[in-house]
This record gives sequence, C-alpha cells and structure tokens, in this order.
Amino acid sequence: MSEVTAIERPEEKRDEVESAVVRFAGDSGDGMQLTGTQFTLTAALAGNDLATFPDFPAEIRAPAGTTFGVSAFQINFGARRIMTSGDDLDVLVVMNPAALITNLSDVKPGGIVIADTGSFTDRNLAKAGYDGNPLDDDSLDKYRVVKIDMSRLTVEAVKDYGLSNKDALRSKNMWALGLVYWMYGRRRKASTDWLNAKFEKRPEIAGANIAALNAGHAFGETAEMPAEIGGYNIPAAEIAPGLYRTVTGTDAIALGLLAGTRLANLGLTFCSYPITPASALLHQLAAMKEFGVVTFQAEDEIAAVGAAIGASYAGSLGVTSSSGPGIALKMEAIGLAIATELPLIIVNSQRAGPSTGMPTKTEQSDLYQAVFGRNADAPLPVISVSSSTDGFEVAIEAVRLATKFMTPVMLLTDGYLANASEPWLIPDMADYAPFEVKFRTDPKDFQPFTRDDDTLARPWVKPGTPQLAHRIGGIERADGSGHISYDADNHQKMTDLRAAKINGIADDIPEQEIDQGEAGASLVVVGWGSTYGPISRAVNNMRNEGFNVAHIHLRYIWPLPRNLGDLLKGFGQVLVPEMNKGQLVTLLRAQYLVAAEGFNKVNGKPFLINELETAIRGRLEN
Amino acid sequence: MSEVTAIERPEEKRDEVESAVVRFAGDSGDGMQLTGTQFTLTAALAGNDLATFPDFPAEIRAPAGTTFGVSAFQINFGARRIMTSGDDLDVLVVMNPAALITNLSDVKPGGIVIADTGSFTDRNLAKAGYDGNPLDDDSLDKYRVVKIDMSRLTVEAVKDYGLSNKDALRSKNMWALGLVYWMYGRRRKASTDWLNAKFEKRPEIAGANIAALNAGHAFGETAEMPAEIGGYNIPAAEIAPGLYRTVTGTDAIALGLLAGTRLANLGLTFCSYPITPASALLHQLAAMKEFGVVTFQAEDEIAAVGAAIGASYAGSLGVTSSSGPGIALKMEAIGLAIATELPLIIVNSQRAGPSTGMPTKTEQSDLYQAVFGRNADAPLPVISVSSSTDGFEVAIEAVRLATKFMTPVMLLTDGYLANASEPWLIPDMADYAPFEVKFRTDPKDFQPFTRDDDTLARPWVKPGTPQLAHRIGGIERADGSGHISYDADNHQKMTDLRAAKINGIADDIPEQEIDQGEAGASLVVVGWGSTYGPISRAVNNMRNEGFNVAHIHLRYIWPLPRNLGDLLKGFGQVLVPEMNKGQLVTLLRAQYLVAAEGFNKVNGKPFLINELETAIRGRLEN
Amino acid sequence: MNVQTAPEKLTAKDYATDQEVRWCPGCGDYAILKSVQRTLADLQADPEQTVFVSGIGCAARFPYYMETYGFHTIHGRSPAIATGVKLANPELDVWVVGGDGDMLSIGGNHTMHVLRRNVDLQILLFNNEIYGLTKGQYSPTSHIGTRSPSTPFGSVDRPVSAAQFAIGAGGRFVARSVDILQKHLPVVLKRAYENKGASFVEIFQNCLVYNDAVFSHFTEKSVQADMQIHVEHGEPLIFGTESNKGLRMKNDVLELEIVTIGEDGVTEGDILLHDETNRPLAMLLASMQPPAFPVALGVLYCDPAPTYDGAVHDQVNAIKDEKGEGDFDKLLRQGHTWEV
Amino acid sequence: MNVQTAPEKLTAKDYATDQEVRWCPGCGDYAILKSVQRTLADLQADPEQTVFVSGIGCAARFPYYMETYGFHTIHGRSPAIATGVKLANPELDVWVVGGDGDMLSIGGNHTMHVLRRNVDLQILLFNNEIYGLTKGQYSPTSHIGTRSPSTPFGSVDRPVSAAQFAIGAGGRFVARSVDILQKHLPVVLKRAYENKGASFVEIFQNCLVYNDAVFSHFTEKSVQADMQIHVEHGEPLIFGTESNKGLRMKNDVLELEIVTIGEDGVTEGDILLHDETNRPLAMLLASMQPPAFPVALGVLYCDPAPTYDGAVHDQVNAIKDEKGEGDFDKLLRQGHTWEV
Ligand SMILES: Cc1ncc(C[n+]2csc(CCOP(=O)(O)OP(=O)(O)O)c2C)c(N)n1
Ligand SMILES: Cc1ncc(C[n+]2csc(CCOP(=O)(O)OP(=O)(O)O)c2C)c(N)n1
Ligand code: SF4
Ligand code: SF4
Ligand SMILES: [Mg+2]
Ligand SMILES: [Mg+2]
Repeated sequence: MSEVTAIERPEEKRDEVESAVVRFAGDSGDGMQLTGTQFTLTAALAGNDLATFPDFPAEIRAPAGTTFGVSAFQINFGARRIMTSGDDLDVLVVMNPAALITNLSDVKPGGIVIADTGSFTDRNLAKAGYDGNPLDDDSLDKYRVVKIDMSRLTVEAVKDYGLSNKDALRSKNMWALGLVYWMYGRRRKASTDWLNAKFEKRPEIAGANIAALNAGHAFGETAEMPAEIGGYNIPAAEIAPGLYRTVTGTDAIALGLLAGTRLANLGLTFCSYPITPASALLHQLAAMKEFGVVTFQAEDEIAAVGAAIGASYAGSLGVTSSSGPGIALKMEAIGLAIATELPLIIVNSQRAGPSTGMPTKTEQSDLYQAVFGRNADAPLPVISVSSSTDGFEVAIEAVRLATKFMTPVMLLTDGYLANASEPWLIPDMADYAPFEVKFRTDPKDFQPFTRDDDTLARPWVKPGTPQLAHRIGGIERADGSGHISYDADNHQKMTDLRAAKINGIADDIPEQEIDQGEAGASLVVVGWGSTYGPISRAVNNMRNEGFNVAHIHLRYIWPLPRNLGDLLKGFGQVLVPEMNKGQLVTLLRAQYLVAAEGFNKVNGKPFLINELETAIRGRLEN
Repeated sequence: MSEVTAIERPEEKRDEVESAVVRFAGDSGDGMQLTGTQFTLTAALAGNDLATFPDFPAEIRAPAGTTFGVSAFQINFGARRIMTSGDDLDVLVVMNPAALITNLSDVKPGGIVIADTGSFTDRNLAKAGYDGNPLDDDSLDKYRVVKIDMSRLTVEAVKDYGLSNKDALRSKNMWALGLVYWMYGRRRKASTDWLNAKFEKRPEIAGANIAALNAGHAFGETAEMPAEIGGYNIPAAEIAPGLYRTVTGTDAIALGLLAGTRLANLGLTFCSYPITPASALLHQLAAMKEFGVVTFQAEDEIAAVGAAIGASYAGSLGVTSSSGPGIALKMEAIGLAIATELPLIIVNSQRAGPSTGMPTKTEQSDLYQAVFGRNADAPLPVISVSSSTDGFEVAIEAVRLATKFMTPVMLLTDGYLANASEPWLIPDMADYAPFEVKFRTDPKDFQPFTRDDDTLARPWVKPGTPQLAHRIGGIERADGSGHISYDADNHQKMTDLRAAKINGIADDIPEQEIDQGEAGASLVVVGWGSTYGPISRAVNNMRNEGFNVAHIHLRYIWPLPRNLGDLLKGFGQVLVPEMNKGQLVTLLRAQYLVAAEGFNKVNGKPFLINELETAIRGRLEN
Repeated sequence: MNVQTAPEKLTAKDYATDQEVRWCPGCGDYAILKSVQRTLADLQADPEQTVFVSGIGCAARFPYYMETYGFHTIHGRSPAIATGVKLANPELDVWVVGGDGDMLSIGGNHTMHVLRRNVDLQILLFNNEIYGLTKGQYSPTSHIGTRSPSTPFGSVDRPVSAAQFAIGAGGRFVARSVDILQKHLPVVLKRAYENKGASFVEIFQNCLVYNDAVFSHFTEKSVQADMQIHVEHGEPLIFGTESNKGLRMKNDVLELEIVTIGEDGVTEGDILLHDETNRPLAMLLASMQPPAFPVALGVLYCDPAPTYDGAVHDQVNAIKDEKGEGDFDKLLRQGHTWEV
Repeated sequence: MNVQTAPEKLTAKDYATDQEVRWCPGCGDYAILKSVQRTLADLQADPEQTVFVSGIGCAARFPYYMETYGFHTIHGRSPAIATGVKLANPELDVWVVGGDGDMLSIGGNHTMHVLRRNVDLQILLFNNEIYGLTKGQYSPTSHIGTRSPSTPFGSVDRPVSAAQFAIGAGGRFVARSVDILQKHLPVVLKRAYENKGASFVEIFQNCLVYNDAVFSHFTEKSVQADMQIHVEHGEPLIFGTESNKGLRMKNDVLELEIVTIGEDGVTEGDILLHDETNRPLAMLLASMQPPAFPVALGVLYCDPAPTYDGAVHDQVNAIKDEKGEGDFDKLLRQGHTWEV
C-alpha cells in the first residue's frame, strides 16, 4: 500500500490514456451526485465522450455512515466513443468506510482508491461493518490507496469563511473534486462559475466550496500525491461537431414527447402517479408549463391512464408513465384504449421485480408485460429506448405511431437510462418532418369506425366538432358505425382488423439494420434497450480481436421489423442478452423458429462488457 | 314447407337415431333456460350422454320480442359419447319471430323448425326485422317447419286454472317441452315432480304448467304432427355405471375448490367481485356456508385478490375469481403473492375482449395474460379446464399445487364452460388421497425463506403461532431470512429460485398423454381448455375416416409437461386450434421450436366439429 | 360550463339517439333519461359541446341514448376519464353517469378525488342499491340483510351513504332526487349544471328486476309527502301531507327533531331554514332516514369553490404570461452546453 | 380484539425487532414507533397474536420494526389485505399502517370500504401531507400551493381531510394525534385498540426532509396550547394557555365559535361538552382549522357498531347451527341424480 508522500512533480509529466472510469462514493449527505455532475460537465467541456451512472440509496435519508446510505456517481469518459458507464473502476473516491466496503469490489486490480481518512473513525468503521481499519491493514494491497484526511484539509481550507465545523465539512466533496480535476488536468472554471451562480445569495458558501475545490486541486499540484500516481491526460474524443449538452434518459424522453406533440401539432396531457424510477419524467414535464404542457398527478395509476385516455378522447395527446407495478395496474384501461382505438403513450421505466422488488435497481423484465400483458387479444406497438439520448427519437416515434395508427404505444425504458446521462448533440427541429394530426371535421359519411385504407386507423374526432357527435365504448363495436355489437362475425372481423392494424406497422417502420458486423456472421448478438452500450462495446472489442460477430439492436419490439426473421436466420448463432430471465428471446423463437439463446442477468445492474465478451468467446471458441 | 296435419300415428313407429341436437329459443321471458334444463335432466335420466349450451342475452331484460332479447338453450344428447353441445340443429323450437331470425342459420338443412304461430304477430315480426311472415312464404323451404299456435293451445289447456291470459301464456314453454318430450319418447315424470315441488305453494301454477306439458305431449301423441316428422328413439348411451348428476363448469369448480381445501385440511376464503361470466362461482360458494366457506364480495377486483392474499397469509386458502378485465386488475397483487410465495388460486372465466368486449360470449384469449401478464420475471403455474366436469379435478389440482409449492396458481376456464353442463359420475371422495398442509410450528432454525429441498417451497406459518413471529413483504427478500435486501447477488439468486420452483412443477405433474391416435401421427391437434369436446369429436371422426391424426389436450399450460417437446417433435404437423388469435401456439413454438400452426377463431362461439374436420382434412389431403 | 345556444331551438327529442334503449321495460333509468333530455332542452345545451362519460353497468349505458358526444368506458373509472377530458378541453360540458357499484364500489376512490379536486362536471349516480347489469348482487349501498345471489343469507356489511360520503370527501355540491320525480329531478339537474365544480347528484332509481320497490317506503305516491322533504335554500324545512311538519335543531345536541306546526306552541318561525351553504346541516339532512325522518331531497349542499380544471389552466396561463410562450429551441439548449 | 396476556411481562423493547430502523434521522415516524411499542407493552398485547399490515411508503416500513407478525404489502392495498386476514382468522389483532398517499390516494377506496364495513382492526394513518418514499411529491392531503417536484409552481387541488373523509365514509371510530405527543398518542392508540371495529387514527407526522414543519403552526411547543384542543368524552371543550377558551355552538347555525371563559359573561357551564357519540359534532371538530380554530385531537368520534368479520362468522355459524355441519358427500349428490 502506498502512503501519501510529498514529491514535487511538474504538471507536464502526465500519462495519456484513452479513457477512464471514476466513481465518487460517500454518504447520502456528502453530495456525491453533485460532485459527479460537475465532473461530467467538465469532462464534456474538455471534449471527452462520456457516460454516467448515478446510484442512489433506496432509503430517503439513511442514517449517516450506514452502508445502505451510500450514494455513488460513476463516470466513464474518454478520447474514444464511450458506450457504457464502465465495467470496473480506475479511480474510486470514498468519503467514508461504508462507501469503501460497498464499492471496493468494482475497482480494477491496481486501481486507485482515494479515501478520506478523517471519516474512518471507529464509529463509522463499526457502522460499515469493519472490525478494524482497512486503511491500516493489508486488505487493500491490490490497489493503490491514497489516504488523505480530506475532512481536516477541507476545514482548514475554508476556515476564513466563518462556517461551523459541520458546515465547513459540507465542502469536502469539492475538495475531492478538485483533487480529481488535478489528476485529469481539468479546468475548474465551469465548476466555480456554477458554485457562484448556485450560491449567489450566500457568497460565504460559494467561497468556501471554491476554496475547497482549489485546495484539493492544489494538493495534487503541489505535490503531495504518491509517486506512482501521476496526472493523466485524456484528449478530446472525435465527436461530431455541434452544440452539446448532457441528458439523462428522462430528459430526452421529456423533450421527445414535447417535440413529438409539437410535430403533431397537439396538446400534451401527461397523467401519472409517482413511482421510482418513473417519477422523474413527471417532474420534468411539470416544469414545462410555458409550453402548455398539462401535467396531472392522479390518485393512482389507474386514474392516471384513465385521465390520459380521456385527454386523448378530447383531442389532446394523453401520455401516462409508470414503472412495472404501476403499469400492471393500467392494463385494463389500456385495453379500453385498444378497443376504442385512441392514441395513448405509456412510458414504462422498468425496475427490478416482481412486486415492489428493488425500486432503485434496473431490469428489463417488463417486455412480456408490454407485449402480452393484457386480457384478450389486445395487441399494441412496443418500442424501446437503447441509450439516454435515444429517448428523444423514440419518444417522437411513439407520438407518430400513436397518432398515425390511432393506438396506444408502449415505450420501454429502464431505471438505468432514467438516471444515466450522456452528451447529446442538440438536434435542430427543422430537420424533423412534421406529422400534423388531421382531426376529422367533415360530417360527410362520417362513421367513427370507418378506417383509413392504408393504416386501418379510424378517424380522430374532437368532441365539440359540429355534426360529428357520436358514441364509443369498450363493448365490441360494429365495424363502421361503432354501435354496440354482439354479432359473431363482427367480432371476428374487428379482432382481425385490430391485429392487422398493429401488424401493418411493420410496413411503416424501417427495416432492421445491423449495428456492427456482417449479415451471416458466425454469431449475432441481439439486444434491446439499455444493453446497447455494453453489447456495442463488447462486440466491437471482439471484432477487434478478430471474431466474426455482429450486433443487432432492436428499437421495435412489436411488431418486429419485417426483415428481422430472414436476417436472423442467416447467422450461425443468435445470442440474446437481457436483464431478465429471457423475454425477447421467447418472442424471437416463437416468431421465427430460430434457435436463439438467452444470456440473462438479473442482479439489478447493467451488463459488464467483460461478461458479454466471455459469453461471446465461449460460444465461438468451441 | 310442411303443414301441421292430423294423421294418427302409433307410438312404436319411432326411428332410432344415435344422437340429436335440440335448441329451445324464445324471448328472455319465455323460460327457455328452465325448459332446457328440464329436457337435460330427462335426457340424463333416460341414460343418454349429453352436453348443453345455454345462451343468454347480453341485456338483463330486453324489451319483449327484440332480437337482442332472445334466450336459447341447446342440448346435444345421444346414445354415444357426446363431446360438444352440437354443431347444427336437428330441432329448433322458436317461441317468436326474433328467435327464428337469430337462430335459423344453425339448423341443418332438412332440420325441424317448430314455431309458435300465435307469436308471429305483425308487431313481433316487425320487432324481429321481418318484412313479411316467414312462415307464410317460401323462405323456410329447406327446413321441415311445424307451425303450431302454441299460445292458443296453451291458453286452452290451462283454462281450468283461472289464470289471466298473461299468466296462462307463461306455461307455453312447458307445452313446447311436452311436444319435444313426445318426439323423443321421453317420460314426463321428472318434470311434473319438479313443477309440483317448485310451485308447492301455488298449486294452480303447478297445475297449469303440468297441464300445458301434458297438452304438448298429447298433441304429438294424438297425431297432429306432420307426416314426415316421426317420433325418435335415442337409446341409452354406454356410460360407466354409477350415480350421476349434471354439472356446469362452475358447479364443478366450486365443488372442486371445496374438495381440494378439504383434502388439504384448510379453510376456504373466497374473495371476488361480480363480473360475467365469473360471478356464478361466487354465487355457488356463497351458498355453501355450512361447510365453513367464507365468501367476500369485495369493493373491486384488487381488494378481492388482496383479501385472498391476506387470507392465505393468515393460514386459510385464499381464492379469487374474475374474468379478463378483472384479472388484469389483479396482476400487481398477484406479483405480491409470487414475491412473498403465498398460496393463492385465481380462477379466470375467460370471455371475449379486449376491454369489456362481449361479456356473455366465450373466448380463450387470456392465456398470454395468464402466463406472461405481470411486471418483471413473475412465473406462476397455469392450468386449464377442458370440460364442465373436468373443473372438479382441475380445481383440486390447483389447491394441491398452490399449497405444495407455495405459489399462486392461475386456473383458466371460460364463459362456455361456466354455463355448459354435462352428466357427471359423482366421485367418491375416498378415492382421493389427502394432501394435508403442514403449517410450520417448529421454531428451531426457522427462517421464513428457507426452502424445502424438493419443492423449493418456503414454509407456511400461521400468524398466531408461538415463537415464529416474522415479517414478509414485496421488496426483494434475502434468501433465508426474508429481510429486505437490495443485494445484487441475492436478487439473482432469488429470481433463479422462483423460476426453478415453478419449473420444478413439471416434475410433479403427469407426463403429457395422447388423448387419441398414435405418437408420430401425420398430424397432431393440440388443444387446451373448452375446445376439448369439438377437437375430440373431430379427431375421432377423421380417424374413423382413416386419417392418421392424433389429439393432445393440455391441462398444464405452465410449466408444460416435461415430455411435451419430444412428443410434439415426433408428429408430422402440429395444429393448434384456439378461440383466440394464437396464444398457446406462441408458447409451443418458443419452447420447442416446433413449427406449430395456429387455427384460430374468435367469434364468441365454440368451434364447430365441422370447421375442425375441414382444417385437418385440408392439411392432410394436400 | 358553457351554455352555448344552438342555432335552432332544440327539444328533448333532439337529445335522443336513434339507438334502441335497452334497459328492462319499467326500469327507473328511462325516467332519468327523459329528465336529462328535458333538462338539456330547457337549457338549450349545445349537444356538440356536451360529453357523457360513463363506466359500466345498466346506468352506464346512458351515453348511447344521448345525441351528444359519449364515451362508455370501463367499470369504475369514469370520474378519472372525465377528469382527463376536462384537462384537455375545459370548455366541454361533461356529465358523468354511473351506478352505485360503478361509482361507490370499484370507483369510489375516483369519485372521492374528483369531488375533492372539484373538477367542473356533473356526476349522476343512479343508486338502485344493487348491481343490475351483473344480475343482482348486493352493492355497497344495499341495506344490511339484502338477499342477493352473492349474499343468499343476507348481506352483513354496513352500507355507505352516497351523499354523506360525497360531503365527507369534500364535495361542494351534493343533491338528491328520485327517478320518478319528473318535476323535481330536472330542477336538481339544472342546479347541478349551473354549479361550476363537481356537482354530485344521487338519484334513487328503481331496479325492478333485482331490487324492486327498495325505495318504495319513501317514493310511493301515498307516502311521498310524509317521507320526503324537498329542501330549498332559504326556505323552512317543512314537509308532510298537510305541510305542517318541520325540522328543528334539538337544543345543543346537534340533532334534528321533527315538530308539528300548531302543536306544543310550535310556529312556522321555529322551523329551521335550509342553508345550502352549511355543511354540517347538509350532513344532518343527508343522514335522515325513514321511518323516523323523511328523506331529504333537493340541493342539500352547495358552496362553490374554484375548480381544478380551471386552476390547472390558470396556472399554465400565468406561467406563460410570466415566462412568455415557451421557446422549444431554447429548452433544447438549456443547462450547460458546449460546442465541439 | 383479543387481549391475551403473555406469560412474562413484556416491555416496549420486546416489541422491537433487531432490524436497523431506516427512516431519516429525525423523522416523526420514530416517535410513533415508540408510542406504538409502548402502547402494546402497556396492554401486554400478545406479539404472536398481533399482525401489522402495511402498504408502501416510509410509514409502511413500520412492520419491519415490530416484533410481531408483519406483512409489508403493496401500495394502497393494506386495508383490503388486512380484511382478508381478519376473514381467515378474526382472533388476530390487526394493525394497519400507512401514509396519506398509501391510504388516501391510491388506497382511498379500500380505506372507505374497510371503514364502512367496520372490520375489526386499527388503522394508523401517518399524515405528513407528502409522499416521503418517492421523494417528496405532494399528496391528497397537501394544502393548496404546495411546491413539490410534481407541482413546481404549487399544487392547485383542494386537499381531502382524512378525519372528515373517515366520518363521511361511515367510520365508527375516528381519532387524531401528533407524532410528538408522547403522552397523548398512546392514550389514543389504546382507545383504538379497545374499540371493536375499524378504528381510524390520523397521526400528524413530520417529514423533515420533504415537508418539514408543515404542522408547526399547531404542533410547536409554543403554540400547542392555543392551537390544539384535546377532546375528551363528557368533558367541556376547553383549551388555551390559560385553559380559558372554549367551544360553543353558535345559535341555530350549526357552527362552532370560540368563547373565553370570564369574558362577556361566559362561564365554564356555557362550554360545549364533548360527546364522542355525536357524529355531527365530530364532523364539526374535524373541520376546525388554525388559525381561526385549534386542531381537535383525541377521540373525535366513537360509536361502536357490529363488526364485519364478526358478522361474517356469526352468519357461517348460524347456518352451520341451522343446517348442521355440511356433509360433503351429500353436497356432491345434491340436485337431480340418476343411477346408470
Ligand atoms: C373491471 C370490471 N369488474 C367488474 C365488471 C362487471 N360489472 C359490470 S357492471 C357492474 C356493477 C353494476 O352495478 P351498478 O354500477 O350499480 O350499475 P347498475 O347496473 O345497477 O345500474 C359490475 C360488477 C366489469 N365490467 N369490469
Ligand atoms: C403501485 C405503486 N404505485 C406507486 C408506488 C410508489 N410509491 C411508493 S410509496 C408512495 C407514496 C408514499 O407516500 P405516503 O403513502 O404518504 O407515505 P410516506 O412515504 O409519506 O410515509 C408511492 C407513490 C408503488 N410502490 N406502487
Ligand atoms: S337490471 Fe335493473 S337497473 Fe338494470 S335495466 Fe333492468 S331494471 Fe334497470
Ligand atoms: S422522507 Fe420524510 S417521512 Fe420518509 S423517512 Fe424521511 S423524514 Fe420520514
Ligand atoms: Mg346499481
Ligand atoms: Mg405521506
């Protein structure tokens, strides 16, 4: 184990590395999310590509120092394209013993662990479940450990600001940030600007935080780091030029829903009930009132989807959002939207289940529910988001499909994407073709269930339209008139039409493309949703190693792209990694009778690149 | 068209026929269900095998004479094994024009139509949508029509009882019944006994009804029937000896649930919310209080399943029941039962959907919902009822599986089975091995999530048991202790265990047998649920015609019997008829990669034998 | 609520569709349908600005018979769906129709929340104390001892009182009438229509098939005068065949008592005046039950408050006024951005 | 409710599990937990005959901390699940615990029905006027203008009053207390426990993370005396630092007013006595709000009625008595049978 020493080192002695994975971990009260966000911003400004993964505790505010109160923020940033928030850590910063014990196993052998020795008190060690102090024994021998009393140094650094000891310690995260800034040769300006803006009305707080930041930076610069820990340099990545910002999946979906309704020239009525990790979307949209967005926090999920259906009936676009258990509650009402053929979007932020499960952990286990989870023959299109930024495009597509085909659309995202952020090349809305909704206004030959020849969609009529008063409902409707009908042949016909309408969407969506590799490769990895990053990187790595492997990633889960069957049949093997017990794989096998094989993991965490590489290698090396 | 003539005919001149299909149809107020039930009873007493299909109007009490107010009851009875209520009708009795117009198309060419001319008034003809009187033109030429003024003859027959004209007419159904009794040489005693008992306190009503019954019978006997309509004789079927009664699917499930809980030595707490066609089960069990059955009509389906879960938690067997839309609402709570591993039975009486759909029409379209319709990886066993009497065995099996494996069990039945009745060889409960539940009482090493090695079931503990106080819940539970756990590996392990437990049921259930035909036949028809009757008859007919076809009928939908894959792979073709758009077929294709083909129908009616024969022939004759 | 006058004078018939009405002959729902159609004609309500939303049940068939926009939805959820309609377009006149099962059993929660939020719509609860459509099971309003297919030995649960529930839930307009009161009901419906906010109207409705005459002890012609009290704001609470019975507060104990004018020195001046803005009074009136008391009909409570849909849109508009109409390009670029 | 005495005298600690309590430090839930444990110890309740059932929310974590049987279920459904527990085993003592979101938002309907049915259990509603667990969205009890992540510009919907809702729904026992009233709360809990039937207790609970001090205008030490009135059956409704303020009925208008004893000739004899069996009074007390009125705490309403679970089992037993214990073989053979 290394000790902190005091060797002066000129700044230019920086190693260039292609990318790095850094995680800040500490108590919920330590401000780790803020720290990570600042680091992210600065990495982006330095031109790196990046991906982040915030990890909140399940408890609101767990007692300080406990393992279940640990909050962490991970960032993978680099000079190349970054696909995931990173498998294992180059640098782990821990603000207390609980953060060390819960995060250590993710550090690479030889990786750097920076620990605040000031917080390694007997009390905190006990709370974390340590018998002795791991900084004092040989248990950390496989890592490069930097032991710094950040607590003391922070208090020292901010002593001019007249803060209580407790308040002074609150800048500790900025001290750590300053140090890591130094390690990667980062500029502090964006963060100091942000601190000044945030604490405009409390300049002493701004000052203290900046002082801590500078002190941490100075600590690195002025040579108090162990010899073998140098400064690193991560050059800018090759990134398409343009204006960038970071977005989480939630940000992107919120913006995409708004963009979609603008392209459709529709009002947006967003009706939801809070649930982790879906609530963030409600929060985002609730703040967009100047765009005329109406948000409604209903009494429960059923009322939320009901109100969304009512809004669509009234001529706005009803959108509802929840996570697995809440989506389950909505299914009966979604059946009504299917029966009455009204547009509706259901956003499902999947989380680990069954039942309450692990609300703060990610999973992709609601595909079955999305495709099959309703009473009777009740098909609807299901589309999925594969990265944080992708949410924007997918949300627009959901609006387009819902309004063009007069159907509810299920949009699948997950807890990982909800919180993870990526840099986003801000789109120019002029590049998007509008798809304005044409409400029916012509009374001539109007019938509520006469269909468009092409799409099989029925007309959408705003109540209030002269001469078009009509009635619709959930009892089977006569083809055309929409009157209640118990006629045997009519039910057969309407069931067939509903199925044909949804199947017909396959002709409206793009054919499936291969993301990487060649058609007919020895093995194709088929993914959907947030596994995009790790699969993409793993396949890339394997291809670089010379393996004949390809990657197909599905946006459209139902209906499947019409060329997919033929495409899949051409590959030697089909491997389907999912963060569930094997759901897409069931669909593919049933549809195409291809011997697709599942590769499954449900531990609440995204796939590691490494796991995927091993799986691919295992299937190709035999 | 034939006219009623007056040729005297000795009773012995009866043609012997193997089976016949008779339907009584009239206004909701005409007592058709009673008539049918009486005819059924009498056929059973005559030793025929039989199957019935009552068909109620969707409206409670539609205005008299309308087409949507028509109520009908069909019975297929014969000297051979009867598998269905019959494709097309040998005899249709219509009490008014609306009954004629809505039922005529089901009559065989050359079949007999018996019409009450007294009800073919201009007003009734208009209500039914007739321009002229079909009894007076040539529109019924392909049938043998018996025109009788039953109304007048009934009033005549009962005139001694001092009833008003309206009340007198209420016996018209008995007049018709008497006539049909004569046609098939049936004894009237069971019906006259029943009438005397039913109207014990109103002897004038009993007398009038009996007089009408006798008059109808006498009408046939004393020769007023058209020449070509003879009396028929349908001998007794070869039926296993024993004591019989008729049961509907609902009766059988109610009795089976009670039998199952008695075998398990458990209380039965049945919690439901009314919905067609599931309500009848609630009604049945509500009347069984002397058996200690507790029934609870909850405020909605969610409360119903919730209370059932609470009851199971407290050590009784919680059972809930509904139809598609109500089952959808229960799914979130079923996830809780899966997570906490409590026994629970969910009976789903499927009906036509989506949404409200056609509540009074049958369908098998909730298989997807049953197998896949929950958030997250949430497997549970699904079993299905294939005939009215089968409900008894399947309900017992549901109790056995739920308690042995500590799991919710979904039991699928449908609207057809709910109402249709069959003769039932009353079982001797001594033939059933008890499977008494062993509640955990031993505090030694007790943990709520320690599993049985064999079944992987966790222990069931009754609250109130000394020294076993513990907590369970829907957040992921630590293996063993059941404490809240967000641990990654624990979630993986528990998810795997939950799946393994349900998959393990495949080792506990019988291997799949072939119902008819040989393994490796050119084509196997794979069915489930209430299609048993028509498939069985159709396959039997085709085999008699020399086709090399087999029939497999699944009771266990999930997990599937462990030999099923191999079995299916041996057949030339696999045809899966379902009253849905193809759901079991998806499961079979995904599980076994066999090129099973769906044969689907969703018009709210059971398959016709004929349709199935055509489908089989089409696939084997090419 | 927007009263928009249609070009030509509409009659009750203009609000009827061509669909055959499919309730049991003699069902109380027919009378209510007639009253509603008459009321809309009296108000000259614009059929095309009018939406009837219902759940499932016999009562919930209502929209099919109204020549307006109509949405027959799913069991219990009509208040929620109607809330969405008003959120998307507050200009529409929305009527919500359903039975006691629909709105108080499965839908009780949505009813509570639409009331407390005070969404601007009219709720017509057809209370027949039974589940008609599903063939006669008892409902949460059925009196104890109701024999029904699901309670063959009589129900044992205490019923909920629709009006008291509505008041407790925070409803600002609570009224009552009876299907066959063809003069009274339209007046109540008009008041409901005129009230801005959630107007809750309980209509006692006879299901002659499954619960015939369950209200006859106060609805039969012969007992109406003595078993009904028609309350009117500001008027004394008088009833009885001879209009000489009245309600008075018992001293200090917060209980009503019946007194007879002209007996024991009681004069009309002693009789309590109905104050429809007085919530505790409304609660007392709502809890009166025969035979001890007459059933209170009319507007028991009306004390308007701002509506939810109004407030939602006011907030949106206020923010638009404050921040200006949203600039989407700016929104896309909000937060920290950088140029590559 | 069965008070079963356990062999040895149990202390509050005996009702605590070994699980680390995971509420935010300083959360009002801690105080409530302590009160409940103390109450059970005072009552010497048998832990093994006791079941805590909860939904989801911070409050709903409660069962994990009670060394009794416990079932942490799903959001909003605990009253229904608890009903099932009582149906299967009426001997168990069941406590239902949840937050304002759990029991009044998603679970409002079940709360209503468990109250009107009068299932024999105790319902503890921890009202913090916020969704704690999901990080601070407003709830149906939040006052208008509540800023929260889902209402960044302030909520616009009118809140529901838990106690008024419970009374309107037909609850027979409605009481209130405050997390930090460590003397008052156990007394109320004991009354709830002793009441046979659904006992509804609203506990004002401070969520210091998302809604800190929302009740401080009546819970802070300095204002308690003037802003709280602790009601007790048969006792005059007196409050105030100097115990000289009291409630009186305004003449005839069914409104309460505050009077000062010793002023304007008011004597203690003029003060209204609390009658916990008087429902309209309970409603009036429940609706009092600061600053005009103090908040009424204690047992606002208690008027026991037969319990649902009791009646269900009585009916089963009555039928068994009448018909004899069911003979299953006979049942199998019931109706028309025939021998082949
Ligand atoms: C989710 C769901 N559960 C149950 C039903 C069955 N159902 C339809 S209407 C109804 C109750 C009808 O009673 P009420 O609302 O009082 O109306 P009424 O028929 O008496 O007018 C029920 C239980 C359904 N359609 N959907
Ligand atoms: C079906 C479902 N919907 C939503 C949620 C998310 N959820 C959990 S607790 C909660 C509300 C918590 O508020 P409250 O009941 O007042 O309890 P508190 O946390 O304030 O004690 C919500 C919305 C869930 N778990 N399940
Ligand atoms: S069942 Fe009752 S409520 Fe329904 S239509 Fe018939 S009479 Fe009316
Ligand atoms: S969030 Fe609020 S209610 Fe929840 S534990 Fe923390 S302080 Fe308590
Ligand atoms: Mg009703
Ligand atoms: Mg709360």
